[in-house]
Amino acid sequence: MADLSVQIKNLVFRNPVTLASGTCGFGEEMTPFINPDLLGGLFVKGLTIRNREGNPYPRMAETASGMLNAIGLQNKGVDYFIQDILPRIRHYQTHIIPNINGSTVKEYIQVAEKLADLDRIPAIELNISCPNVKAGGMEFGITCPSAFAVTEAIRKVYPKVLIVKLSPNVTHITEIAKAVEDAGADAVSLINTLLGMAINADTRKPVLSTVTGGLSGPAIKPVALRMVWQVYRSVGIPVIGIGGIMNALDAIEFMLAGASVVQVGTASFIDPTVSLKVIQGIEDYLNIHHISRLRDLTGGLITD
Amino acid sequence: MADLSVQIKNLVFRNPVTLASGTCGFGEEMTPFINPDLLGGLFVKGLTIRNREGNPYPRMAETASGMLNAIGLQNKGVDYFIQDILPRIRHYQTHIIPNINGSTVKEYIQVAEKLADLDRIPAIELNISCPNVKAGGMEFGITCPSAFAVTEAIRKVYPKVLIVKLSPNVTHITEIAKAVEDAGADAVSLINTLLGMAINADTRKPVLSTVTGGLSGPAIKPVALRMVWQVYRSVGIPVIGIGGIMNALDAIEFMLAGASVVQVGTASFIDPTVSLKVIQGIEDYLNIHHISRLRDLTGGLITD
Amino acid sequence: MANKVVAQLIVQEITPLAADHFLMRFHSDTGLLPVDAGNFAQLATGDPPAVFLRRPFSIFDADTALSMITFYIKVVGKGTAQLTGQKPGTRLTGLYPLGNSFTIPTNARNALIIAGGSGVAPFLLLSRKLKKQGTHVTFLIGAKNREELVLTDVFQEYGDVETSTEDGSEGFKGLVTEHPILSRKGQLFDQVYSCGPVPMMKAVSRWALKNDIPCELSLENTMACGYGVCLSCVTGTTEGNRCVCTEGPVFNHKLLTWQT
Amino acid sequence: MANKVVAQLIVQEITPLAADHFLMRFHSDTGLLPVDAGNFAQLATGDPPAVFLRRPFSIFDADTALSMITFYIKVVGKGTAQLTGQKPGTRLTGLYPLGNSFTIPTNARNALIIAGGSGVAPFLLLSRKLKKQGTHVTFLIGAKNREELVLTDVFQEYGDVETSTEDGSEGFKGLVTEHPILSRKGQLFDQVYSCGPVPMMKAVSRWALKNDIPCELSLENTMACGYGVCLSCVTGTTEGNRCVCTEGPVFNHKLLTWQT
Ligand SMILES: Cc1cc2nc3c(=O)[nH]c(=O)nc-3n(C[C@H](O)[C@H](O)[C@H](O)COP(=O)(O)OP(=O)(O)OC[C@H]3O[C@@H](n4cnc5c(N)ncnc54)[C@H](O)[C@@H]3O)c2cc1C
Ligand SMILES: Cc1cc2nc3c(=O)[nH]c(=O)nc-3n(C[C@H](O)[C@H](O)[C@H](O)COP(=O)(O)OP(=O)(O)OC[C@H]3O[C@@H](n4cnc5c(N)ncnc54)[C@H](O)[C@@H]3O)c2cc1C
Ligand SMILES: Cc1cc2nc3c(=O)[nH]c(=O)nc-3n(C[C@H](O)[C@H](O)[C@H](O)COP(=O)(O)O)c2cc1C
Ligand SMILES: Cc1cc2nc3c(=O)[nH]c(=O)nc-3n(C[C@H](O)[C@H](O)[C@H](O)COP(=O)(O)O)c2cc1C
Ligand code: FES
Ligand code: FES
Repeated sequence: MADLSVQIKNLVFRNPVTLASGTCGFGEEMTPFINPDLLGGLFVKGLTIRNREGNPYPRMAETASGMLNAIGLQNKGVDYFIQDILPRIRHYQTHIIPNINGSTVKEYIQVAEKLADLDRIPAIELNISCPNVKAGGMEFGITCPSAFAVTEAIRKVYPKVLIVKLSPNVTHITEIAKAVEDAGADAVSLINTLLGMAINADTRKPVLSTVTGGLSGPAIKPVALRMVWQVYRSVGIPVIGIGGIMNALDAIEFMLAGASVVQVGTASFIDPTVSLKVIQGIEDYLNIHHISRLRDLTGGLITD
Repeated sequence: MADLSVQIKNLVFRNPVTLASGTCGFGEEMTPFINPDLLGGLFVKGLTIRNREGNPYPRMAETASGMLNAIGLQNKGVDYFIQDILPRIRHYQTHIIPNINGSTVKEYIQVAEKLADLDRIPAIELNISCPNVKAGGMEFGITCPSAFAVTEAIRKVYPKVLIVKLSPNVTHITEIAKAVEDAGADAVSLINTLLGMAINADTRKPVLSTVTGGLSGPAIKPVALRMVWQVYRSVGIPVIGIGGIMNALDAIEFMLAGASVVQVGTASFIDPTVSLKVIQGIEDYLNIHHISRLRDLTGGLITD
Repeated sequence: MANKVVAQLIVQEITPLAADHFLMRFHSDTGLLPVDAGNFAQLATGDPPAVFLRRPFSIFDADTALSMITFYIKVVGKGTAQLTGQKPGTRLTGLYPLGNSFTIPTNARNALIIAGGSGVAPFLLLSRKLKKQGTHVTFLIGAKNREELVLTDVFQEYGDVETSTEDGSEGFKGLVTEHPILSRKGQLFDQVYSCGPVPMMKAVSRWALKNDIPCELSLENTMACGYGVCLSCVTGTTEGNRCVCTEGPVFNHKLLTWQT
Repeated sequence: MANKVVAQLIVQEITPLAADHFLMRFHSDTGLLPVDAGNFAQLATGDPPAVFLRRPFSIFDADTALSMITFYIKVVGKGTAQLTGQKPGTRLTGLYPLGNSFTIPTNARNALIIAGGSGVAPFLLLSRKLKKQGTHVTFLIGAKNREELVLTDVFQEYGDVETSTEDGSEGFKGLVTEHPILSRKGQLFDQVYSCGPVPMMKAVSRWALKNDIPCELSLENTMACGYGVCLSCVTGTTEGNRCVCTEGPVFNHKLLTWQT
């Protein structure tokens, strides 16, 4: 049987298929449908230092082959996660990776510090790309100095695997990636959502309460693939590929473009079991193509 | 009957529905299907100073609700357009607006100068956003100084209506828009294609000969709407909305977001008569909503 | 957590009730999970679907023994148009059973169910339960006109049916919430349930508050996932934002802050 | 320019020829435009389509009097799978007639048609014309195996049919371009036509060059529009890039630089 394991720094994933933050809750919501132990990892819902109610309803707009969301990081705060949620999910035989957020560098640090010593948390994903919050969020991720600064600050307080999640809403994604690499990130994950908007022509109003929101789903896959490929060739750290993955071939494409690990996001809304199908499909692909180790595919795009 | 006319500077369009550059040839290719006289205008295929063969095949990749192209501005040069094509299309009772391109500011100037005195050409669209050429193209459109410089240079030699077409592949679209407004543009058109990529998992090769290409179609509409809305609120000149318009409601959405004129692009590939349906649908919308002048809709998004 | 599945559902019969109103019965060849009154399903509208996301519909009727499940669907857009245009034999997938269910006080003697538009959908399963435990049910069903006043015959088997139409073509002329039954017999009801347009449910809630009658509302917020992971579907409650898909769709009206 | 339309086509009959090979006949209730041998259509594969763009298919047969048009379709992906899965009665749209057509030298006495895989599609209309003017036609049809060697009976009505299969299950064993007919009778043909995989057509072109026989190839480049506006479908020619959808799909082989 083909070897599906992949590695980021010292962290081994049994397979490269993980669930994207904000699209799998804390894993519990998935258990009526799938066994989370079969996944490479769970990037759980974005956490902040304090409880956040998120943005007012409506927060979602369907688009062609995609959707906009403006959740605004609704969560009960990192302490609630540690005290109430983690005990319920800590037995999952998969990596639980929190996605951390803040409106100031200080808030990011506070969240990271609280997660640093937890034995079941081997890594964090630093989200500097949320387009749906007024303060912080994407602002950190769209200039090199701010991306560098927040990554460096977290690096100082967080010794385990540090993944930085990049915003696609920038002119030069590779420069941001290099900045966070220089600041000590162990990996980059991309892409977060593209900033978009939906209008109801009949009411003449924006569909979202926040007017703009983040676009996800297959619509953005071509942009995501391009950015993964560009970043893979510009940095020395592993890349986690995200954006519109709906099936195994999509995941393979991201790996060929340079991803070591992939995250399945919006696809789970339509089929909560899709991540397991992606794993199975990757296995089938490897068998058909006589590839014994999946990780050999990473960056294997043939260009001449 | 509702008044569908819209205006950019001194140029009156009988209706706001035009065809996007690179998606309607020189209008002639459309005539087996539609009467171009019924359109608001024709943005004809991108011109350069000399003949260009464009990029090697394959130049197109289908994606979810969209497509990537890497045509690379194939055209026979501006002189051929003036001598061979224009005489054949000059009788169309609609505005013929060439889309001009160059690898250097000098080339842009040369093309603009040749078009400046032609009586049937009331405007040009300065394309500083083509992602599919090695030199020039998008490079001009992704920084404020270069966008300013090329626009200013053309403004000096081109007295008629000057429309500048913006690239969406930037962090701050409003800053680029303001730069070209400051440099003397009479209008901005947006968006050109998003830079993307497609991979064939079976062959492990990029689908496009150029690896990356420009994403168009309904997939990009949310991003386009957002940018039109942002730019409309930042500049004083009219905005031309482009990106994934497939039907009349899409066009109305762009107008609510701030567009005075819209361009239909990729949709024509699937239905070459779609632009006429958009015009009819806009008329129906105005009647249903008891709006007598279409131009009153521009920027009419209700936010509170 | 309770089991939920991505079920294969085979279209068995589509019964038009009025223009744009349909009952759609599906059969499952792998068996049905038990469902509760108030539960809903997230259906794919076709293969390929005309819309990106699934569409939520209350479970109108279900027979686990016969592996049949029925939805009442009103066509309002692309997804419902595609779904109701399917042919018998077509296989679609559906996530179910989703959401919570109505509470049924065992001591309730007189229940009032107020439904507007497609809001009747969740109430067949509920009234069957109510009838079984001996609660008397009064239905107050409102619609635009006589044509759109559907399924009243079905509900008649479970209690008294009062109707209203906006154009007066049947029953009381006016909004369902202005129906005289509400002023005449208000004090007789000891439980109210409602589903329909938000303004209607707000009026029902005010009426129930005033008359101090326990009231449950079934909300229809737009949804992406339907099982609690995307947080799209929230409604404001006195305890903060709550997901309509997992903590609802049924809410005690006192909990809602009606931000939507 | 010649008229082209977005036609309403009603699926009339789908005839399976082999696994994944179908003849698909459509009827038009608004009349058909005249079509020429070599023309193609851009078909929607369903409503809603499973793929974003239309799909190009050669016109296999057409009867303007009866308003019928037939395509030969091989399933290779999502679009062809959806299209061939449609039911009779389904309405689809198609842009047609698109592209140029084969030239038919009036003095041609012996024509050779070499087709591989789904490359037989454009040749029924052509051979009908050739037969009519008295040109003798030899068909050389290659496929993977006997199963996939379809429609040979249809072509037999218009000339001699020679076959080859890669696995030798019928006719000559090997590639179609290695068929002995090409070495035996090369000098007898005064016109060659070919359609099929690019490597096959390259070999045909080399053979025709060597034997100095006029040769036309029908290309199948991927297309977005199909009517000349997108410039996706170009092939390199001695006169620069040319659109396969308007200046082709049929090209004199000497014009091609075979960059694709
Ligand atoms: C828990 C739940 C149970 C439901 N049960 C039923 C049922 O049993 N029968 C039934 O017919 N419908 C029911 N609905 C509503 C149904 O889901 C929508 O009508 C359907 O999703 C519309 O899909 P569409 O593609 O046809 O319309 P779209 O094209 O998506 O929308 C058409 C129009 O309706 C509006 N719209 C769509 N969905 C909603 C919504 N949820 N709230 C407010 N406006 C909306 C849109 O803004 C648009 O203007 C239920 C909804 C929920 C959340
Ligand atoms: C002018 C013309 C005439 C044609 N006539 C016929 C015909 O009569 N009968 C017939 O069966 N087919 C014909 N084809 C080919 C047919 O258009 C494709 O097989 C079809 O578009 C595939 O669609 P799909 O969605 O099923 O496959 P996709 O899912 O789009 O593709 C499946 C696989 O096939 C490859 N592929 C798809 N299209 C092409 C192509 N054009 N060239 C090379 N590789 C491709 C893809 O890269 C992919 O690997 C013709 C093509 C052209 C351009
Ligand atoms: C409803 C929703 C909520 C999301 N919440 C978060 C979040 O809390 N933190 C984060 O980093 N990304 C969040 N994302 C972004 C996803 O993790 C992912 O980057 C994006 O959706 C693109 O992947 P996809 O196309 O596969 O969904 C969210 C996305 C969606 C759709
Ligand atoms: C095949 C193709 C060729 C294009 N060529 C040009 C071009 O020459 N000049 C230009 O400014 N834009 C060009 N564009 C971009 C379109 O004009 C338009 O900005 C873009 O496609 C988005 O609109 P749409 O989604 O409606 O297609 C091209 C787009 C396509 C799909
Ligand atoms: S619809 Fe996703 S959480 Fe309710
Ligand atoms: S397919 Fe568009 S030009 Fe040929």
